Order: sequence, then C-alpha cells, then structure tokens
Amino acid sequence: MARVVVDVMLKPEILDPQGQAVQRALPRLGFAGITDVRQGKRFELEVDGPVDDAALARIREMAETFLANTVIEDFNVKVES
Amino acid sequence: MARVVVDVMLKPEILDPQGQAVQRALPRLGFAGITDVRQGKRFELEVDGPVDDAALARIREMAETFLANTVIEDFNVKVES
Amino acid sequence: MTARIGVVTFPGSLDDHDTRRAVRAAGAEAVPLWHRDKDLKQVDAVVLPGGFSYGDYLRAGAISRFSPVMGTIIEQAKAGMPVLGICNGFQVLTEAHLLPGAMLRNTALHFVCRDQKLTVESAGTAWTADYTAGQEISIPLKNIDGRYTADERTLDELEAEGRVVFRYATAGPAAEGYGNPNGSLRDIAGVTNEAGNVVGLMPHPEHAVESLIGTGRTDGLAFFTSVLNRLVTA
Amino acid sequence: MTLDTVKHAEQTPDAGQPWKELGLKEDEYQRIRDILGRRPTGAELAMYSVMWSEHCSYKSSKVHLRQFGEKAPRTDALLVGIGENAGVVDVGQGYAVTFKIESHNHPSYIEPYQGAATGVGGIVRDILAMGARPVAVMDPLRFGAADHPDTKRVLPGVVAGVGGYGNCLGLPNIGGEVVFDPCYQGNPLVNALCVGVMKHEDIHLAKASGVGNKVVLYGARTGGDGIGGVSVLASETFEASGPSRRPAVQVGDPFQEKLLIECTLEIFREKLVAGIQDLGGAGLSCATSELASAGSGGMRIELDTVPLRDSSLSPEEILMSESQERMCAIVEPDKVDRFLEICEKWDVIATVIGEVTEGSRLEIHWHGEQIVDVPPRSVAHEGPTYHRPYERPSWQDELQADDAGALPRPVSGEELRAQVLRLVGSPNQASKAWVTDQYDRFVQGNTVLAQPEDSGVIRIDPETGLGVAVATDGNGRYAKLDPYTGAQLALAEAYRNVAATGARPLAVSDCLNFGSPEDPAVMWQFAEATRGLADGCLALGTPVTGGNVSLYNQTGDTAIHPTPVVAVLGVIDDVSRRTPMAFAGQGQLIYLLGETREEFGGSAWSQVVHGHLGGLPPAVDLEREKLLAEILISASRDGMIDAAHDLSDGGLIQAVTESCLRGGLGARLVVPDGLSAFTFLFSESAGRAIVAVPRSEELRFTDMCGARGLPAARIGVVDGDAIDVQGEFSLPLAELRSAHEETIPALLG
Ligand SMILES: Nc1ncnc2c1ncn2[C@@H]1O[C@H](COP(=O)(O)OP(=O)(O)O)[C@@H](O)[C@H]1O
Ligand SMILES: [Mg+2]
Repeated sequence: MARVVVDVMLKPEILDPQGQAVQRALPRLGFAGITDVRQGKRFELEVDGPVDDAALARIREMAETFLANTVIEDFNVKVES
Repeated sequence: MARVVVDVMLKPEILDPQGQAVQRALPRLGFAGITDVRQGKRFELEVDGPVDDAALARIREMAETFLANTVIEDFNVKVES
Repeated sequence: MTARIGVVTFPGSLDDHDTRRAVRAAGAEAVPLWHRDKDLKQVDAVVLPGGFSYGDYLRAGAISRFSPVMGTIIEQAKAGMPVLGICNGFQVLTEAHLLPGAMLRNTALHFVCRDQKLTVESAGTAWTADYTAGQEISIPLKNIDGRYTADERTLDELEAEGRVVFRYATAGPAAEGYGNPNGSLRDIAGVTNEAGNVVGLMPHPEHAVESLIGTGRTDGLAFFTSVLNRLVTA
Repeated sequence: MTLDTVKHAEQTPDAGQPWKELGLKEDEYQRIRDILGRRPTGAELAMYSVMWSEHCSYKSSKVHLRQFGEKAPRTDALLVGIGENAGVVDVGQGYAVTFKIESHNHPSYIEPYQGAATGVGGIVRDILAMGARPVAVMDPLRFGAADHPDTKRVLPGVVAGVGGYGNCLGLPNIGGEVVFDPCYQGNPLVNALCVGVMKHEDIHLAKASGVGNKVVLYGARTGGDGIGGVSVLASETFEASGPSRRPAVQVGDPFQEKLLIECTLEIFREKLVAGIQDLGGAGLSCATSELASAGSGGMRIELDTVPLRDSSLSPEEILMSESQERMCAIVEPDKVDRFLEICEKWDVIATVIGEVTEGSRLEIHWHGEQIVDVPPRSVAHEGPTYHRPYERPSWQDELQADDAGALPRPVSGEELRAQVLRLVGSPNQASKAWVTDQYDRFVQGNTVLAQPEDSGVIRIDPETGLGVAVATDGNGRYAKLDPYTGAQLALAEAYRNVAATGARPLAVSDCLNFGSPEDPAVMWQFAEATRGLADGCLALGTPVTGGNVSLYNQTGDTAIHPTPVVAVLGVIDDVSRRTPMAFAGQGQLIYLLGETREEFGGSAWSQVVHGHLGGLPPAVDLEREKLLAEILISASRDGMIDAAHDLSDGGLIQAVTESCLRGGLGARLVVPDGLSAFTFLFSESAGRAIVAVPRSEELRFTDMCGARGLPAARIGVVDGDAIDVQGEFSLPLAELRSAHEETIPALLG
C-alpha cells in the first residue's frame, strides 16, 4: 500500500482571498515576516498495488480531469516515501 | 525569500466528508485501486529572511494556534527546496 | 400540447422542487430527471437547479458533472437543446465545459444571501427572450462559490460575442441590492454558449415567481416563459 | 484485552471499574449493580454512564421540568407532548407541525464551525424522526463582548457553521438572535431550532414493538466521534482535552444528512417504518435503549454488524460513539427489502443490526458473545433524579436595589439624539444582517417572512395559504435581575413577536441555558425560571412541547446570566394576511399599543449608556399580552394594519428605527401627554407594539382597541426621510442607517 499526494493550488494569476485572509490576520496574531500566503488543497490517496509509471499516469489523469479544474488550478503529483 | 509549506489534515479518526465524496466518485469515473482519500489544506508561506530554527518554531506555533485547530486537525511544516 | 421541461435532481440538489414549481407557474410541464438515469424522458429543455450537489465537496459541481444524466445532457446541449444552469447548475455547466470559465470562493469568503439587482445584457438567448436588453431585474442570490472567473482572452471574447447575459448591477446602494456580491470578474452574473441555448447564472430566478414568497417580486418568471414561448412556437 | 462479557462480569464481581472517570457517582454505580444483580460489563457501564449523564438524564433539572406537564394549559392543539423527540402541534387542515430547540454550547466553543454545524444537524434529525419534513431552522446565539478578540474567533466560525450546514441541507433560516455580553465569554450559547411539517397520519414515534421486527441502522458509518463527549464533556468540568483519547468534537457531513432526510421521507411515504429514532447524544446507547424502553418487548442487537469507519473501535466505543448523520428504524421483516432499496437509491448505507424480541431485556452481542443484558427502562427512563439544594443568592437583593431609574438621564434634545444613535448602533441593537445574510432564507420557496422580521413565517400549504410563524427570544439581563420574571418576559416577547406577524400563538419550546447546578444560587435561578415559564405558559394557554437544558455554562465559579431561550410557534390561516414590520405606506398613522412605564432595569439603554445592570426587569402582565395579541391578529385578519413591530430591548425608538429603515421611509413622532421624551423613547415596558394604520382604517382600528380596552396612542405618522421627534430632535435615515448597519461589519468584517 503506497500513498500518493496530489497538491492542488490556484494558478498564480488567480486571486486567492483565503490565502490573503490568512496573511492579513498574521500580524494581528503577532507573526511577522510572512510576505505571501496561498491556500490550496492536499489530497492523500492510498493506492492499492504498486505505484508504477502506469499507476502514476492514471493518477495524473485523475488530477487533471477531476481533482483539479485546470481552468483555475495547477496540480502536482508525488509519491510519498 | 524561502517557501515554507504547512499541510493541515483532519486527524485520522475524524470524519472527512470531502475525502469520502471524492473516493466514492472515483470508481464511477473509471479510476480503480484507490482505497482511501483524505482531503486537507495546503498553505504556501513566503518567508522574508532566513528560515532558521527560530523562524520555523514561529511558523510551527502559527500552525498550531491558527492554521490548524488541533482538536480535529494535525499539521506538518516543511521547508520547500 | 405544452413543452416538457426537465429538472434534474442530483444528490444534494435543493431547488429542484422550486424550479419545477416555477416551470409550472410559467405554464410548462415539469419533468423530474434523476441523476442516475441517462434517459431524458423526451423533454424539450433542461434546468439544472441550485443546491449543493455532492455537498459541493471537492469543487461545486465537480462530481455531478460526471453523472449519467449529464452525459446525455452534454450531448443534447451540443445539439441545441435549451439548458439552464442556476447557481449549482451553472457550476456544473462550467465544470462540464458547456460554458466557459470557472467558479471560485466569494472574495468575502462568506455565503451571501440577498435580493440582488441584475442587468439583463442579452435578450438573445433561449432563456432571456422575454426580457429586454438593459432591463434591471431583482432576484435572490445565495452562494458561497459564486466568483465567476475566466482568463482575459475568454472574457474579451464573451463580451465581443454578446455572451455575457447578466451582470450584477452596481449603480446603486448596497441596501437596495446593488453591487458585485462575490467578486465576479467584470461583474458577470451569467453567460451563454455560442449558440445561445445554454445559459448559466448564479442568482435564482425560480425563487422570484410569486408575489407573496421570498422577496415578493416575480422578476424571475420570464426565464421560464422565454423558453416556453420558444419551444411552442418552434 | 479480553472481552468483558456478561458471563465474565458474573465471574469477576470484584473487578475494578472506571465508573468515576465516566462521570458516575458512587451511589449511581451501586444502583447499577443493584439493578443488574452483578457488576456491569464494560459495555453496560458505558451505556449507563452516558445515559445517566446530566445531558441525557436531566437528573438535576427534571424535578423542575415536571411543572411543564403539571401546569400544562388545556389545549386541543397538542398531538404529541413532552418526552418524544419533539412535540407535535395540530395546525389545522390535517397538518401537524413539530418544532424543538436545542443547545450545542460547549462543542461550539472548542470548534466553532463544527460545533455549530453539528448542532443544526442534531436538531434536524430530531424533527425528521417525528415523521416530518424539516422546513426551517433558527439559531439563537450568544457571544462574549463584541470587541473581545476571542469573539472574532468564535462568532464567524459559529455563523459559518450554522450556515454551512443549514444551507447545504436546504433549510431556510428564518430567525434567531445574536446577543453579546461579557458573561458568555468562555461559554458562548449556540442554540438551534428546527421546524417540521407533516400530515397527522404521518406522525412517527420512537418505539420498538412487534416481536421479530428488524432494527435497521442507516446513514453514516460509525467512527470514534464524541466518545465521552456526552458524559464527560457536557457535564461536570469542561475541558478541551478530556480524558478520552478519542475526539470530543465531531465533524458534520451535511450532504450525508441531506440524503438521510430525502431517504427517510421516501421511506415514510411508503409507510415502511414502525418506529424510528435519530442518533444524537449517546449514539447507539441512547437509540437502542430508548426504542426498546418505549416499546413493548425486548431487543437484541448484533453490535459487530454496525458499519464502522474505524475498525479498531471497541464495543463500548461503538455504543457511545456520537458519529453524526445516523438514524435507527424498526421495520417489519417483509418491508426490509424495500427499505434497503430506498437507502441504496439515495446512496445511504443501511444495515439490519438486530431485532425486537420477546421478553423485556436489551441484549447486545459482539461476535456471538453477550456483552449487554439490561432492562432498557433502567437505562433510558429510570436514571437518577437529584433534588439539588437551591437558594436565592445573597447578592440578589443588592442587585435589585440598584435601580436603573436613578441613572442620569439625557436632558436636552441633542443629548437624546446622541444616545439614540449610540443605542441603535450598539452591538446588541445593531443590524445583524452581517450574520443573517450568510443564511439562505429563500430555499424551499415557502418563506413568507424571515429575519429581521418579528417572526419567521413559512407557508405550509400553497393551496390554502396555511402557514406557521416562529419566534425565539431570551434576555439574560432580565433573567439575572429576576429569573422568574425574566423567563416570562422571554415567553411574552416570543409570543408577541408571533402575534405581531399576524399568527395565533399555539405552543412553546425552550432551551434553558444555565451555570452549574451544583451551585445553589444557579439552581435557584433555574428553579425560578422554570416556575416562571410554566406559570406563564399556563396563563397564555401555550403548552411547552419540549426543549432542552444546558447546564455547566460557566467559567470557574462564574456562571453565565441565567438564559432561558423561549420559542413560540403560531399558526396563520392565510399567509397573505401576514403583517410585515416595514413602514411602507407614506402618510400612514403610527399607533403605540400598550402602556409605557418608567422601566429601565436591564434595559439596553442602561447597558449602552451606563454599562449598568441592576434594579427590576419590566413587569409582566400576561393578560395584557393576550389582549395585545388578539388585537394584532384581528387587525391583520381584517386588513386594518399594514405594519406591526413589537417593542422589546431598546424600546420604542429601536422599533421605530427598524420599521423605518426596513421600509425606507421616515416617521414624525409626537411624545404623548404624560410621558417624558426619554421614557417614551427608551422604556422597555412589556406588552407593547407599534402598528402602521392606513388612514381609511383608523376609526375601525381605534374602535376595536377601545372596545377591548387596549390603550392605543396615536404617536405619529410615516413620512419623510428622517425620524423626527417633535420638539426634541431629527435624525436623517441615512445617519441612522449607517449607525445601525455598520457596527457589526466593522467589528467582524
Ligand atoms: N443568529 C440569527 N439567525 C437568524 N436570524 C437572526 C439571528 N439573529 C437575529 N436574527 C433576526 O434578526 C431580527 C432582529 O433580532 P432581534 O433584535 O433579536 O429581534 P427581537 O428583539 O424582535 O427578538 C429578528 O428577525 C431575528 O430573528
Ligand atoms: Mg421582535
């Protein structure tokens, strides 16, 4: 059993009010020195069987067609060690 | 300028309705072999200045008190290379 | 014989019942359609209603878009059948790429429920023929993922082709329902496809068909009469 | 660890048991041993401890709650009374309405979003379990000081949770309250109400009868949620990190609940259910023991058939789990297949976990071994009863002697004007639109009136226009000054709010939020408030149909203000006759109904201008409330008034401001003879309302008031774009609007 992680973030040019709200709150909470915050999603997939190239290709397709909406989001697939 | 990533996931014993909805949809979309899906949040923080131990400790505190509610969530802080 | 207008129920649809009522109020026959059925029961047009299909988990509309009924609707829409997506239905239509763009979390990050002023930008679609371009209407709006987004090129194209159907009217006080409620680019509240048969919008015309209920206005009825007139004269 | 079976318990009578950690007292543990004639198994101990907790057994409160039954007014309207999941009221035309209010205070402090969300989820399942379609929700909320930093954490989370869950279920939110007071700083109050509608013949009860009938568990899988939440968290001391290794807070899944609602309603429509119970506090322990206890026979459960989210759960944990979005139904064997088919249609997991048996025991098995064998009544209905000592606190006299009437009053028109602006812009009196605009009030297409109207009005029959109205009210400041009167004032206000919209009040539900019952002063407040509410309901003819008690709302030794929240349900035969609050008719006459006295104890004015709480709350006259209600209802029915708004906290000027802003029209007011402008504007005397009367109706209306003996004073006219108090001051609506509407967004936005 292996874990594959898919990170989905809004594209850089898209406004991210959630990240901004976090960033704006930080100084109030006494945390300085953070110049930007972006908030995205993290999916942890438990995969049955080996995570070979074929499996990864399938997961990439899944991320592209389903987990992310590529009109607004970028994604990244990685195998967790 | 460095990037620190904070991943926030629901604790394993806590219900994750979003992850479940994704998992249940996968077979219908023709993706087999995924036995579990958990969905969490990913925060990308741009840090001004060096990410030394002190900075990391502060970010950990921020994650603990603000980015995550540790009653229901776990978090993980890592420096992106 | 009157027109048959299908209203889809996905798991988590909320306004299917009201939408059927609005369809009947306009004089058409309302036909319930179930997400698991590919069969559209010979309807002449389809409405995808508001709600939180699949809880809006993952992204609003992302899971419903893959339901069996959507397979048929996508085919039929491309063949010219009138399809209207309201709120969650609009989100489904963008996820299904029947309409351009995507919907994001409102800039204020809250759910917003209000009586919203809109400007009708195009009366040239299947669903807006009974309005006149430039007309101001007021119908309820309620969403949390209603920020319409597309890249600049797409937006320019939509404008150039007259495919922006509704805009949030901003020339008045917030207390009267003016203003862009969710940060939608170029104040866009609704768009159509090239052929003008598929329309999506965030506000809820089906909640504005009875004088006693909700806001007490009936500005939404013309959606349903528009499509009905087109179908019976066609 | 070996399984603690019944047999094992018999063989090891002296094994030590963690009864104390589970919140049981020594005598309670001994009683369990006496009932069973042996030591309980671990699973039995879990069930008893959770079911005998304050939260589930009402052990401190039930001796007082009995009055609601003993003093219940005679009424034909009550179809199901206290004791079921919710009371059911006959509203005519074959329809029945059920409603209930509940608290989710403690979880909402720890995790505001999920605490509030699951609070809504829980009350909705109660209503569903009665056989009704849920049609609306309301949310009376109380927070610490508006400008306290923690309020910024708690309030937005709670509001997002109430909205996130209710909006996703498709239930219009039609009213509630938002109150700020430092006394709620560490104990916010999150109360949630749900209303449901059904036909008389669709009423379902929570009982398991019919030997051989199947017990079906359906909805979400069972996980390790909220274990220890009920017995440890909701009673005794309140700590975020309880002794349990399992989470005390649950995450709600509104989508699952929406499916559960649709699936259950379809199951009801096909008449497939002999008894039904929702799973809330105490989970399966509660559902199985209550179903069996209310039924005729026994019940046998195979606990290992329960679908789990976490396979490591022990049988004790499964019994105590408070996983949300689950229901338990009793189904005749030949209907089980169809039942499961409907569940499958809605993607709802359903499992037969047991059956109704002969005899009178609740027996639970785990992989073939018996781990529970108890008389179900002893678990569900025969828990301990405490007669806790209570005593009027020593400080009460001093508090009441500190008369708010002695506070310095504004002397000039200019000062009055400034204080009016401060009042209507203070957090408690300001517009709550920032909150309520996060709630869907339109969904289901039957909302006739919603916040900020006096009561929410929902149409239940589109053919005839039959509708129901619900309002909730509570004023902890009044109740602190005098809990008996405070409870009656809450009742009177909710009653008046319902009547103001034109509906006839029928029944009451209540949520009693108090401090620790172990404090005799708190217990006295509780005793007085329940006595006041029971007496008040008798006088008004509106029975209490159910409710909820939340105790231990305190930080250290300091309790919250005693806060009885009262919901009143009314019926309106034709919703087209409803009376809105907005002044919308230029030139209409404004009448003040009722009597205005020098009453400032606990008032908004005393709080906002002087930071003062002392004296006596306004006097209550329930006969007057009845008369006022009759007038408001008749006037609505006969079309004599176009607007009505009840007077409560903030007094007349608050009400006039709200009616003017809502309608976008101003008012010219004249201070009636015999009153000072100050008293006229700020007094909080009960039993009053303002109405807008079209000139053509004036004679008819004043004749009616005169004939029935209700004081009605013409105090002005709807006109212009300012509130003008003759000879005193003028305030443009624009200025009032910004004072009233910008406060909450500025604090939270
Ligand atoms: N949390 C809330 N949820 C829904 N409605 C609310 C909430 N808080 C206040 N309201 C609504 O706002 C209006 C004004 O509230 P309030 O001043 O407390 O009313 P009243 O004093 O008449 O009881 C009412 O319609 C009330 O139902
Ligand atoms: Mg009121």
